[in-house]
Amino acid sequence: MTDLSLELLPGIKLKNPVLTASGTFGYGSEYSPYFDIAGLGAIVTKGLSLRPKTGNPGVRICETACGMLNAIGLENIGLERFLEQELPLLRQAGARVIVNFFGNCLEDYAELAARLDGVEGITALEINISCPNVKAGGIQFGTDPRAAAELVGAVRRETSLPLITKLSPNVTDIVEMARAVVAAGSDALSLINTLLGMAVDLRRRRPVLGNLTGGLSGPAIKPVALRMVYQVTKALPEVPVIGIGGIVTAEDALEFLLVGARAVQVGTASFINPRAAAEIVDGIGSHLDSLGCERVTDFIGTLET
Amino acid sequence: MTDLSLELLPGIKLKNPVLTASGTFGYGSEYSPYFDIAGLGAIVTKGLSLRPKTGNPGVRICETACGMLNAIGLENIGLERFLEQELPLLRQAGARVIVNFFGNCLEDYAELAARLDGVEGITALEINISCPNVKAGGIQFGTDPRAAAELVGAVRRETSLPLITKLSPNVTDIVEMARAVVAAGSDALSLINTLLGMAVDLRRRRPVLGNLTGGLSGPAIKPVALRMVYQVTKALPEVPVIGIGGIVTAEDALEFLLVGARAVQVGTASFINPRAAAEIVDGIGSHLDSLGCERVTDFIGTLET
Amino acid sequence: MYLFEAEIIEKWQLAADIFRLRLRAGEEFIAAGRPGRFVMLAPVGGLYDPLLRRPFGIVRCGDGWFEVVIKAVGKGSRNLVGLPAGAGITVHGPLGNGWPQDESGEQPLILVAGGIGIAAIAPVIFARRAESETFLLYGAATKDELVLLDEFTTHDGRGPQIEVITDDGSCGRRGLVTELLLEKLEEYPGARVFACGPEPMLKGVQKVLRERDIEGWEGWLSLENRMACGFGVCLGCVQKTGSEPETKTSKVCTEGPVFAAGEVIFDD
Amino acid sequence: MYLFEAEIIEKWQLAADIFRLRLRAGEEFIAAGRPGRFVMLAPVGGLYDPLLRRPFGIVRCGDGWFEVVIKAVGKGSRNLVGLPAGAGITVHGPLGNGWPQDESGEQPLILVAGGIGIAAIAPVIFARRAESETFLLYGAATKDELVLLDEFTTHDGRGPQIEVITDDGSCGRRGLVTELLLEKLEEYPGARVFACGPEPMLKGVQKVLRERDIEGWEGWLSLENRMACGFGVCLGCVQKTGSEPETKTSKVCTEGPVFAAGEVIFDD
Ligand SMILES: Cc1cc2nc3c(=O)[nH]c(=O)nc-3n(C[C@H](O)[C@H](O)[C@H](O)COP(=O)(O)OP(=O)(O)OC[C@H]3O[C@@H](n4cnc5c(N)ncnc54)[C@H](O)[C@@H]3O)c2cc1C
Ligand SMILES: Cc1cc2nc3c(=O)[nH]c(=O)nc-3n(C[C@H](O)[C@H](O)[C@H](O)COP(=O)(O)OP(=O)(O)OC[C@H]3O[C@@H](n4cnc5c(N)ncnc54)[C@H](O)[C@@H]3O)c2cc1C
Ligand SMILES: Cc1cc2nc3c(=O)[nH]c(=O)nc-3n(C[C@H](O)[C@H](O)[C@H](O)COP(=O)(O)O)c2cc1C
Ligand SMILES: Cc1cc2nc3c(=O)[nH]c(=O)nc-3n(C[C@H](O)[C@H](O)[C@H](O)COP(=O)(O)O)c2cc1C
Ligand code: FES
Ligand code: FES
Repeated sequence: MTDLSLELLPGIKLKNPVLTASGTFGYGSEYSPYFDIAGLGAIVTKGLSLRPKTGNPGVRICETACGMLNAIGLENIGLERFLEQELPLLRQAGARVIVNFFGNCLEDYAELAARLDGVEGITALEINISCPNVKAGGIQFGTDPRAAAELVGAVRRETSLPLITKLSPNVTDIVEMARAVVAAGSDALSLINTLLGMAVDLRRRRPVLGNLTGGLSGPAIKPVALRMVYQVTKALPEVPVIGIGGIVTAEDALEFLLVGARAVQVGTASFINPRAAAEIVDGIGSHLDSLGCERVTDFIGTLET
Repeated sequence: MTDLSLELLPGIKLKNPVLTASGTFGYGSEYSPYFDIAGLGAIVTKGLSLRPKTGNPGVRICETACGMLNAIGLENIGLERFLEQELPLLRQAGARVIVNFFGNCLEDYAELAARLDGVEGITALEINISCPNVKAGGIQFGTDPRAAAELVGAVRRETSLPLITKLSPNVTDIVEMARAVVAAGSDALSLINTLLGMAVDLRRRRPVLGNLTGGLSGPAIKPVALRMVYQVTKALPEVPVIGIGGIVTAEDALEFLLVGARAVQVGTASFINPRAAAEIVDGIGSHLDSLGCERVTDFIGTLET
Repeated sequence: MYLFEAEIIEKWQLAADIFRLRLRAGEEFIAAGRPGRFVMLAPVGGLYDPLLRRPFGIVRCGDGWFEVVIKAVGKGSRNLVGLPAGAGITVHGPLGNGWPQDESGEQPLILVAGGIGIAAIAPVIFARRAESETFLLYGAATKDELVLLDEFTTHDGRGPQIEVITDDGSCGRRGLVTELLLEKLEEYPGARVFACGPEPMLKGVQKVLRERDIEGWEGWLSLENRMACGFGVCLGCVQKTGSEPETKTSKVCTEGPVFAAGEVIFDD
Repeated sequence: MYLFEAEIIEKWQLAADIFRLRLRAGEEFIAAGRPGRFVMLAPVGGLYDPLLRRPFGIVRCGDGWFEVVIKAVGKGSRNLVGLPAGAGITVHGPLGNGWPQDESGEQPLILVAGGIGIAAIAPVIFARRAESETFLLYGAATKDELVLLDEFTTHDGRGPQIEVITDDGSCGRRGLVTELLLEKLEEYPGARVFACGPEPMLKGVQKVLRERDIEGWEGWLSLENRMACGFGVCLGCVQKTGSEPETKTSKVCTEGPVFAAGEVIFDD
């Protein structure tokens, strides 16, 4: 039996490299009827903001070719209810918890990080930088290396928890973004978040989504995600990278590990098959077994080029 | 009957807004057995370089979810054979010809533009800026607004033909790129070129493509393409934009027109259905007819937001 | 909640683009499939177009099977109805809350169905055939789109009283189903109302009920918002609910699809 | 070149993952479908996964139909063989050059097939049954993967002389088909050779022929490079050809799939 456990970061040992992607796994408990969520590497929660957020009005999701657009608008229950209601449930279920969070401005991010610091039962923070900075005219933190680094630095100062920065793929140079946030104190990276897309309702002559544009996820984006993970792990081999984007099967996950991801997150696939993440854990195990691979870590990054 | 004809640029009248995408329509004559290519708005030829180019070794194409990756490596017959062999055939077939071209450095681009200038039977030039500048350490012209503007400026000085710049989607800010090349003298824009992607052969533990990465095209990228066309036409309403990316049906083409594209190009779809472009012309006609639309130009850009 | 692969036992074409599929399922699934609940369906096969599951009401259950009635409107539904008998469909469900259960069975019940909304209404009819005073008000664009009508009445004549109305007058009266509802409520002012159909119809029903002005309204609407997951994790299906200024967003998949008519706040 | 929608008239399972599909086609298509040419197939339906057509050899033609033999290896082929009889497939073809035609029919012909490569070899057998001295050397991983064997000989006993070899010795000798070729060429040094199979086999055949050292080699290989378009426009299928230093890239779809064995330059 291949040993699937690994250290994502020094001292942070995971049972296996399969995580769930933020915004696609609720707060975890929704999946308990389908499998034991303690069996996953970790649960990354729905993006959390300081205060509850109602999200976008109008149509929020729409299918595209082998993908989907979402414009949920980061609806979430807010920090307090999360700590009171959801975190205890996750801990009770025995899950490792990574908290994904975001803000409207640097100060919000920093405050959240400070308030999550030291909370028991949180393994790491994942900072979603694909948000507009409301205080700076709506320019995205996630597409400007300077803004991103400043943000990550501010958060870094507020927390002793391991910090994972989730990168936006809507950039010219993903490696530049990666370098910037690592230099600012990010311990690890997850990529990719959704590609910015749009869909049109021809009959109504309107955008399908209430929000006009939305985030593209699912198998359609896997080639872009694989490429970016490859570029970043190649340029920054010492930085742990979590691969995300269009992972549906164990084979998909293995491809990300092969190009250098230390772990993966399963997103959209969990909507279609609630057991997807668990099946991917099993599938990785049996594939590596059949290769005679002793440890999953022996497989990671072994792409021949 | 809706009048499908339109002026793409002042003085450049097309029968209809349906063009073929460079690299997916050969030099046009390959499609003559399937339909009358003179019935299209224009044929955009396979990217042309000064000298013939053999392209990449190894596997060059690979299917991905609702898309494909290609790493053809811009194989082409070179300027001379094009002018001697292919252009006469296209003219004989009565097709309107837009020549797509590229180089390895600014000087190559400029020389090509100069040599194509004044050649009879060429309606416009489409400059593919998604190429590495070999003389400047391989940095892509197409992802740096300054480099792109310089390139377009140099080409502009060499030709009196209408100049269309084809933009790469692998950038943070497509509007910035659009502004830069328009300021440098581009008359129109086509977007998008392919997204940079990668595929992995899990069994062989190697990249599928000989070239490691390739360009993602097909329905998978349509949401990204629509979004970028929308952003650019919104920001630069006076600049004609040709929409490209995942167009398979007349409905797809109409969506691009709706968000503001003055014309569209059909790419990957022509591989699957050689008659795709012709069927899209017909489909646009009957859709607009059924809406009681007199001119296709009345439909363009009428998305309600 | 179950997640399983089901064989299409049989398939019937009910109208030009409406099909009934009978799917194999286990006892526990069927026991949980009460009227108004739904399933998320996708063909077996591992292809990614269509990508997401699609929601359909559980129309009828039997021994080892249940049925869905699917109108082919886009690629997901077209793909499902194109599968032959014998093919496999993966089923996720039963999901959602279902219609409120009528403990007594004594209050008159008016069922309002618009178009394929009949799929959500039908299971109530099958469950209530033994009881009295059920009225089905069924509207459709045209005669050919009225489906299942011959199954609502048992061989010995039990079943709802049915009134039909079509946009083109090809069957029943010409007009909208809300007209029938208004009339019926005059006759049975204390009746409960269940409605499912296109949003404009539901708005009409809500208006009629609002004007009736009875405490609690005694009306329920089954919504059909777009869904990505069907079990409460994507937040894609939310509906504005409550009453101003105390509004919130509710997940149609888990808090619905059936809502008290007074709770739903439609966009204008 | 035709582009049309064809019904699957009948479907046979030949091995665990190998199917024969008979497709309806018109006379002109059939007249053009000479041995070694191929078609690009995709299911009817407008879904985009799989996206591209897949190439398959024209195995046999009849009155109003032709047949393909498909081994399910990935999603494209799996999807096609999963279609039931009666379903539609869009056909683009016949494409490619086909095997060189034997004007006289008198020269001995050695056919070498590896695995599903038999699909490219079979039409030569069907076309040549009337003629003498055809030898089929057929290799496969295992007995169960040998297909079509019972069809190569007519009721009155005409057909090629067949020798079989398998990797595991489950049928015929244990070994590689190139061994059989070496032996047969000793017996018939002037024979022409047609081969189709996995790349390692084709390389082996090329080596054997190269060592034979006859002017012009008298051997042909049918290649199966990945294809996006099949008709010469994508440049995805190219193969290095010629001989160093005079090499070029050839499109397998239009200049092939059949190449003179000496022309093909395989990667090492
Ligand atoms: C709880 C629930 C129960 C349902 N029960 C049934 C049923 O029993 N039988 C049945 O035939 N249908 C039912 N529906 C509707 C059915 O799910 C949709 O028709 C189907 O998902 C459409 O998918 P598609 O891919 O075929 O269409 P698409 O290609 O996705 O869309 C086709 C057209 O319908 C529109 N559309 C798609 N989904 C929605 C939506 N949810 N709301 C408004 N417009 C939409 C699109 O804009 C487009 O114009 C139900 C829906 C829900 C939420
Ligand atoms: C001219 C021609 C004629 C052919 N005739 C037949 C035939 O008659 N019967 C038949 O069964 N097959 C034939 N093939 C092969 C057949 O086209 C492929 O098996 C099929 O396209 C694979 O598609 P897929 O989606 O099922 O597999 P994919 O999912 O695309 O691939 C499955 C596996 O096969 C590999 N692969 C896919 N395509 C190729 C390729 N072209 N070369 C090398 N490896 C590849 C992939 O790397 C992967 O490991 C022919 C191919 C060509 C070019
Ligand atoms: C409905 C939905 C909601 C999402 N919400 C968040 C979020 O709150 N925070 C975040 O960082 N990413 C969010 N994402 C992005 C995913 O975590 C993931 O990066 C993306 O979907 C790509 O992975 P996939 O292709 O496997 O879905 C969301 C994605 C979807 C589809
Ligand atoms: C095989 C292939 C070759 C291409 N070659 C070129 C090229 O030579 N020059 C160019 O500007 N674009 C080239 N493209 C990009 C297309 O013109 C088009 O921008 C892209 O494929 C997106 O459109 P689609 O999704 O409709 O295919 C090529 C695309 C493909 C698939
Ligand atoms: S459909 Fe996903 S939350 Fe309701
Ligand atoms: S397959 Fe496209 S050129 Fe040969």
